[in-house]
Amino acid sequence: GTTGEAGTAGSGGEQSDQLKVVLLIPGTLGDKSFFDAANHGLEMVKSELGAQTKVIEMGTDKTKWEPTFNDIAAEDWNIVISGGSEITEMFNTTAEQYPDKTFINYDTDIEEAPANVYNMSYSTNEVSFLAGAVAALATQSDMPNANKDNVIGFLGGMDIPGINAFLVGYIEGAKYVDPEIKVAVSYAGDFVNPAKGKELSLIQYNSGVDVIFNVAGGTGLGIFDAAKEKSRYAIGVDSDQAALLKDTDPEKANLILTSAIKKIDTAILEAVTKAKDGKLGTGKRQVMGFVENGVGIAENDIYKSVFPADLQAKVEEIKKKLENKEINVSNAMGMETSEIEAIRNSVKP
Amino acid sequence: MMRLKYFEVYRTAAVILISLAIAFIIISLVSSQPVETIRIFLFEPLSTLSRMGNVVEMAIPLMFTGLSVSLLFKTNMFNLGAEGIFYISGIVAAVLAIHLSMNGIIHPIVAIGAGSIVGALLSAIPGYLKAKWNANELVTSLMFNSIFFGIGLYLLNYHLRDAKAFSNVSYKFAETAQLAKILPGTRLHTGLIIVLVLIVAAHYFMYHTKWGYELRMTGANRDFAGYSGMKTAKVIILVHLIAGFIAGMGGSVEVLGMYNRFQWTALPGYGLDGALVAMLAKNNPLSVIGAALFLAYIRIGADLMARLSDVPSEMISIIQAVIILLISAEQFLKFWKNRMLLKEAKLHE
Amino acid sequence: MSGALLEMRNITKVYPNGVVANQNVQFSLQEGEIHAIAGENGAGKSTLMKMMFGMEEPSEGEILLKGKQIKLGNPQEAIALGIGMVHQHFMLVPSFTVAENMVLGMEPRRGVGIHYAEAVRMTEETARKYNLSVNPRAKVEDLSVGMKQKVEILKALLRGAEILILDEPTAVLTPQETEELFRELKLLKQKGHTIVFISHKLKEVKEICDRITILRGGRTEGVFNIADVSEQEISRLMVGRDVVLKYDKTQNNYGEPVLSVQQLGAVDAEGKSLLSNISFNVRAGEIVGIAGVEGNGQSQLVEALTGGLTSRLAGGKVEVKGRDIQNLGIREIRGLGVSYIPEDRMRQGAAGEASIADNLISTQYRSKSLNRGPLLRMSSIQKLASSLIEEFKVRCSGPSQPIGMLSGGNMQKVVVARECSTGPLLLIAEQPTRGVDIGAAQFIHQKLLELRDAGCAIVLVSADLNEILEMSDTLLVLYEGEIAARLDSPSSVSEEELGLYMLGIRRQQEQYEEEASP
Amino acid sequence: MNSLLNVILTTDFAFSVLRVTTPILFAALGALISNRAGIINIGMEGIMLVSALAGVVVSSYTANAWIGLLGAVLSGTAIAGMLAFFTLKFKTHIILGGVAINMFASGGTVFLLYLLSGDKGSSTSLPSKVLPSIDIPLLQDIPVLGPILSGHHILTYVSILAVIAVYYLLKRTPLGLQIRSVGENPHAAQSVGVSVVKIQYSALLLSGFFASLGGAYMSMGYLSLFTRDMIAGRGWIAIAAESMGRSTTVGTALTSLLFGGAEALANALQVLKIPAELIGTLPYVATVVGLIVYAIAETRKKRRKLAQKTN
Ligand SMILES: Nc1ncnc2c1ncn2[C@@H]1O[C@H](COP(=O)(O)OP(=O)(O)OP(=O)(O)O)[C@@H](O)[C@H]1O
Ligand SMILES: Nc1ncnc2c1ncn2[C@@H]1O[C@H](COP(=O)(O)OP(=O)(O)OP(=O)(O)O)[C@@H](O)[C@H]1O
Ligand SMILES: [Mg+2]
Ligand SMILES: [Mg+2]
Repeated sequence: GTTGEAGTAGSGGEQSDQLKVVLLIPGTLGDKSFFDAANHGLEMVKSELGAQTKVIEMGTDKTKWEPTFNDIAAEDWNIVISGGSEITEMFNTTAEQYPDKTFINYDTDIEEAPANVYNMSYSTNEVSFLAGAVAALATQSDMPNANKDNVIGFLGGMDIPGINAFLVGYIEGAKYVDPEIKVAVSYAGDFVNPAKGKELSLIQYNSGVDVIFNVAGGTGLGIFDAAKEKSRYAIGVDSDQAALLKDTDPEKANLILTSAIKKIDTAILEAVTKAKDGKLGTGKRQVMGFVENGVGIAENDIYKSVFPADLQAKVEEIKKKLENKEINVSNAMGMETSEIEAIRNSVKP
Repeated sequence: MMRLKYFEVYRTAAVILISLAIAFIIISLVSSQPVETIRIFLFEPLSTLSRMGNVVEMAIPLMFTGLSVSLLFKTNMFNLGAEGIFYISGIVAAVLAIHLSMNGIIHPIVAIGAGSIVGALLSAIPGYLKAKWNANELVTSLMFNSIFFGIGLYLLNYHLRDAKAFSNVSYKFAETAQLAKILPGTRLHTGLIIVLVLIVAAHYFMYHTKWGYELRMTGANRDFAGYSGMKTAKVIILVHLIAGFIAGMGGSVEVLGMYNRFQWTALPGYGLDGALVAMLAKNNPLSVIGAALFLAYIRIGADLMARLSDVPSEMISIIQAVIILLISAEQFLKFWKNRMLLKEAKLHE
Repeated sequence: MSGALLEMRNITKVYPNGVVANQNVQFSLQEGEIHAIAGENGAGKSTLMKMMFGMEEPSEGEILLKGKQIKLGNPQEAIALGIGMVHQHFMLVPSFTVAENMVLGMEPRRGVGIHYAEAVRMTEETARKYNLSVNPRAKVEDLSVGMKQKVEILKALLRGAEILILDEPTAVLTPQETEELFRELKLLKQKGHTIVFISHKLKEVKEICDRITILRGGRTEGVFNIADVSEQEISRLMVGRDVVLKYDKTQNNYGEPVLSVQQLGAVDAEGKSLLSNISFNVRAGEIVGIAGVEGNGQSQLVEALTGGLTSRLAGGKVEVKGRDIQNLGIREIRGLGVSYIPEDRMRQGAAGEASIADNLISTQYRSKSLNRGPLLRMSSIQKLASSLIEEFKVRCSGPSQPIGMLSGGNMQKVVVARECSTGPLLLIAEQPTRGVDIGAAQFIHQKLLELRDAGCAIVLVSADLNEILEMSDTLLVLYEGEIAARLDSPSSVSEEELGLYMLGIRRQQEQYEEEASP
Repeated sequence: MNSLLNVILTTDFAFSVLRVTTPILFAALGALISNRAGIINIGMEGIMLVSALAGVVVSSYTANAWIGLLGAVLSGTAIAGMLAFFTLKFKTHIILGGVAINMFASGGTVFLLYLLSGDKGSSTSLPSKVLPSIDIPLLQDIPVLGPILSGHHILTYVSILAVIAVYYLLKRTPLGLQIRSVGENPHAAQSVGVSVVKIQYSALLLSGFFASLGGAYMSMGYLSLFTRDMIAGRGWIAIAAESMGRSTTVGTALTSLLFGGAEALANALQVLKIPAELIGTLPYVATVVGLIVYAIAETRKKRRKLAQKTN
C-alpha cells in the first residue's frame, strides 16, 4: 500500500524533473525495526528533498518479490530502494537490466554489487558489542533494579543469521566487561508473538537476569511488559524504543536503558541526497559503523538519568576503542551454525 | 428445467457482481480514485503476459494443496495437514536438489519423487491414528503441521543453511534440479503440467476406479461402505497416503519451480489455502483448477491494487473475506431460485 | 366445508431441489375425528403434514384454522395454535432423559436453571392423565421403540396439542403395542382431540379412522368416510391399479442347508446375555422368518450372520455353505454369496449424497462385469443401474440422482434391488418393507419369493406379523435371546397366537429341545 | 538439566502455566459451546484478534480499562455475529466462513490500527489500559499454593469461573439443553418448536463472547498492547484442545491446561542446549502422544472389560 501521498508513478510525466524514489519492503510495515526505519528514511527523503515517493509492501510471500522488482524497475522511478541479504540476489539481477537507474540496498551483507547498485551494511556486531557492554555493566552495578548475579539475557525472534549477528556482538561486548558473565539466550521462533516474548523474558528475569536485549521484532515488545512487571531492565533494538513508549507508558520506557540503533533512516536520506547530487559511489558496499553514523546506541534522557554516569563513561571509552578498531568484533554473518552454537554455549548460565 | 439448470451459473455471476459492488464500496471509503482502483483489481492481472503468468504461478501450489485437501474432504476427513506436508516435503526435495548430482531430467524427478513419498508417509500417520484408534484427525493434523515446521526449520538452520548467503536460506540447488520454464516472459514451470496431469488423474481415479469409488462411499457414509464390504480403515489410510503424496509433490514442485534455494522460514500457508480451494471447488478435482485460478486471480489483482493505487495492502484480506463469504452463501439469492422453481412447477401442471 | 377445524387449500410445495411434493392439495379436518392420510411412498403425505406443523412453508396456498387464515413459519407457531406432530422418524435426543426430551423448548425454570423435579412431575402428570406410562428418568437411548413412541405422543400432548398428527406411528410397533396405541388414540378422541393418522397398513386405517384423504403423486385423489370404502378401493386409489394382497406361494423343494447356526450365544459389553443356544438351518429355497418383539435378540442374530457383530459372541458356530464365518470380514462373508438388506437404510443401507447408481453397485463393483482391473466400466454400471431402476420401478429422475432425494419407499427399493441383483445364495432381509407403501411392499415380497424360487436361502426378520406369517416357510420366534417357538406352517398361525409367543406368554419348550439336538 | 529443574520446580513456573492457559481456555470454551450446537467455529483466531484490538483502542480512548473490556467483548461478539449471519442466514459453509473471518480480522485489525495510530505494527502509541491482577486474601499467604494461585490477572480467575459457568450453562439451563439438543439432533429440537437457527445464533454469539474474553486478556492483561497477528495460533490450539477434550466442559478445561502446561514447559526448556526449533514443537508432540496414549488406553479398556465379562 501507499503510505506516502504520491500518485502512481506512471502519471508523473509532466513533472519529470522531480526526483522519484520508491521503497520496496520485503515484508510488511509495522515491525518497529528496519522496515519502519526505512520507511521513515523515505519520509525524510520526501520532506527534505521534495522527492515524489512511494513505499510498497511486498509481503512475506517470496515468490512475489521478483515480479514486483521487475514491474517497479520498469516504471519511471529514478531511485529504487530495498533492503536485506535475502533480496540481494534478485535485486541485483533486476538492477542489471536497468543500468540508467540507481538502486540502493539499505541493508545487506553481500559485498558484490552491480555498477548501479549501492549496498549498505551496518556494524550490527559493533553496536551489539556496545549493548552487551551496557548490559554487563548494568548487571554488575548497584542500580536499583540490578541484582547480584552476573547474568544478562538475549531474546531473539528466530535462530537466524540476521538475529545472531546481534547475539555474537552482544556476548563479546558483555565478556569484554566481565569474562565470567553468563548470557541467557532464548528464541521465540516467531516475530509476531509478544505473549511468548513476555513468557520467555519472565523466565529469564526469574532466573536472575536483570537486562534483556530485544532482537525479536513484535515478539520483543513482550520483553518490556515483562520488565515492567518484574522491575528489571531491557535494551531496545533498531530504533530508540524508549521513545516509542515514553508518552504512553513512561514507567516502562524508564526501564529501557538504551537501544542498539541502526540508522537506516538517515543512511537512506544521505544516500539519496548523494545520488541526487550524482555523488553516490555505486557498485560497492558501504559499511556503516560508528564513524559513518550508521549505528549507535540511544543516548537519550533515560540513558543519561537511569544509567550511572561512571558507567556511561566506560561505555564511551569502549565506543572509542570500537571506532579506532582497537577492539575487533566477530561477525556472525557467514558463521556456521555450529560456531554460533559454540559461542552461545560458552556463556550459557 | 432449462432455466433452473443454469441457476448456479446465474447465482455465481450475481454473487460475484454483488461482492465486487461491496468491494467497490469499501474501496470508495479509502481511495480517492475508486473507479481506477477497482479497474486495477479486476483487469490489471491481465495487462501483461508476465502478470498473467503470476496468476498461474500462484495457482500451481494452490492446485496441489486444493487437490490434496479435496480428496481428504471427499472422504469426510477433516484434515488440515497439507500445510506441514507441503513444507517438510519442500525440505526433502531441497536436500536432494542440493546434494545430488544428476542430469537435468532425472534430478527433479528424483527430488520431487522423494518429497512426494515422504509427504505420503508422513500424512499416513494421522490417517493411521484415525483409522486405527479413531484419533481426531483435525487435532493430529494441526499438531503435525507445527511439528513438521519445527523439524524442517531445524534441518534448514543446522544442516542446509548457506552461511555465505547471510540469511536463513539453504545452499543453492543444483541447476539440474530446477524445473524448466515453459513460457518465456513468465516464470511458469513444468510444475503446471504436472499438476494438471495430476488433477485429471485424480478425477479419473475418483470417478472411474474401484478405489476412488470406495473413497467416495467411505466419505459419503462410512457405515454404508463397511456394510457393503469395503475395508474403510484401509481406505482412510490410502486417502491419506494419496493426499500426502500430492501435497508433498506440491511442496517439492514449488520449491524447485520457483526458488533456487530453500527459504521458507514460516509455513507458507498453502495448506490452509488448499482447504479454501477445496471448499470452493466443492471437493471436485476438476473444479480445483477453476477455484485455484480464481483465488490466485483475486490475490494478484489485490496485490496489484495495493501496489498501483492508494489502497493499503490490508484491504486485500478484507475484500477477499467478503468475496469468500458471499460466493459460498448458498441461501443468498434463494428467493430468486424459489420463484423460478414455482414457475417451473406451474409450467408442468 | 364450513365448520372444518383446520383446512388446507390449494397447497403446492416445491422443494429447493425442484421436487414438487404437493400440487394443489385440499385437506380438511373436522373437530374430534381421526382422519387418515394414505398414499404411496413419495405421495406427499409427510410434506403436507410438515406444512401443517410449520416445519416447511407452502410454496403456494393457504391454511385456515377455525376459519381464520394462519401462517405457520415454524413449529413453535403451530404448537402455540394447538397442533402437535409425532414424526415417523423419532424426533428424540438419545442422550437426554425422557423428562428432558419432554420439556425441551418449554423447560420449567428455577432461577436461571432448569427445574428438573418439575420436569419429572410434568412428565408423570401428563403420563397419568393420558394413561401412558413412562419412566421420566430413563435415558431415551435405552428405551424400546414402543416406549419412544409413547414419549413422542406425550411430548405433543404436554404442549397442549388439540390436533395431533401421527406420521406412520405403527410402522415399528408390535400388534400388542399397536392395540395399546389405538386404545390410547380412542381415549384421546374421547377427550376431544383431533387426530391425523398416516399409515400404510390399511387394516389399521379401517379399524380406527373416521375419514380418509388419499394422495397420489402429490395431488388429492379423494376424501371418503371410512365406512364407504374398502381396503381394495383405497389401495386402488392410491396406486392407480388393483393391488393383490395375497401371494400364491408354491411349495418348494428345499435344497441343502446354506446357513447353519449351532448353539450360538452372545453377550453385550456388560456381560448380559443377548443370545443363547440358538440353532437352526436355512436350506436353499427356504424362507426362515424371525419374529420377536424388538430387543429380543433379532438385531444381534443378524449381526452374527452378517459379520458386523459389535457385541460379543459367546460360543457357537455360524456356517455358510459349511464355512465358519466368525472370523471373516464383511467382504469375505459377502464373497460367500451372502446378501443383506439392513434394517436402517439411512445409516447402513445407503449413502444419501451418492447417486442411485453408486448405491446400486456398492456390493458388486468388484465383480469382473463392472470393472477392468482397477478401472470401473462406467457404461456397464449405467446400464446395470438403469435396468435395475426399471425392474424395481424406482421413481427417480435417473441413475445419477442422489439417493437421499428419494422418498423412503423408493430408497428401500434401491437397497433391495442391490441386494437381490447379485444372485445371492443367502439373503438376510431385515425389515425389508418397513415404512414402505403396499404397492412397493408387494413388489418387494414378490422379489423375495422369486429369489426363493430360484433357490436362494432367505432369513426374513420383520416386525410386520402379517408379512412374516405370509412369507415364511419356517418361523422362529425369539424371546429374550432364545428361540421360543419354531413354527413349521406359519400361514396357519394367527397373529394373536404369534403375539403370545413374542411376548413370552407362551413357549414351545419341549418341541424346541428335540429339534435342537438332531 | 539442573538449570531446567531450577526453572520448573518453582512456583513461578506453576503460576505461568495458568497464565499461558488463560487465552486458550477462553477460546476453547467458546469452541465448545458452538460445537455442542453442531457448528465448528474455526474463526476463533480472528475473533480474538479483533477483540484484542478493540480492548486496546476503546480503553485508550475512554481511559477506562473496564469500558475497554466491554468494547472488546462487544466487538468480538459482533464478529461472531457476522459469522453467524452469513453461515446461518445465507448458508455460507461454516469452514469457509471461519476462514474468511480470520482473513478479515488479520487485515482489518492492521488497517484499523493504521487508521487510528498511523502504525501498522503495534499500538505502542495508544495509551491503552490494562485490567488489574488480584491477590486473593488468605490464599495468598499459604506457602507454595499462595504464590501459584494468587496474584493472577483478573481474567485468569474469570476463565476459571467461566469453566464453571459453561458447565452449568450446558448441563443445567434451558439454553444449554437446547444447545445440546440442536447439536445432537436438530430435527428433534425443531420438532418441539426450538428454533435451531436461533439456538445456533446464540451458541455462536456465546462462542464469540468467550473467545473475545481471551482476546481481551491478550492485550489488556497478559500484555499491555496490541500487535499485528498477536494471537499467533492460540485460537487454533483452542480448537484442538476442545476437540481433544471430546467436547466436554471438564475435558476441554483439562486439555487446555495440558496445552498451557506444555507451552510453558517448552519455554522453560530453552535453558537446555537443544535447538529452539525443536523445543518449539514440544507442546505439539506432547499433544499427539497424549492423544495416542488416550486412544489406545480407551481401546484396551474396552477390550479388557469385554474379556472379563466373557470369562
Ligand atoms: N426435504 C426434501 N427435499 C427435497 N425433496 C423432498 C424433501 N422431502 C421430501 N421430498 C420429496 O418430496 C416427495 C414427497 O415426499 P413425502 O415425504 O411427502 O412423501 P410421503 O408421502 O410422506 O412418502 P412416504 O410414504 O415414503 O413417507 C418425495 O418425492 C420426496 O422425495
Ligand atoms: N433436505 C433433503 N434433501 C433431499 N431429500 C430429502 C431431504 N430431506 C428429506 N429428504 C428425503 O425425502 C424423503 C421424505 O422425507 P421425510 O423426512 O418426509 O420422510 P418420510 O416421509 O417419513 O419418509 P418415509 O416414510 O419414506 O421414511 C426421504 O426419503 C428423505 O430422504
Ligand atoms: Mg546482576
Ligand atoms: Mg412420509
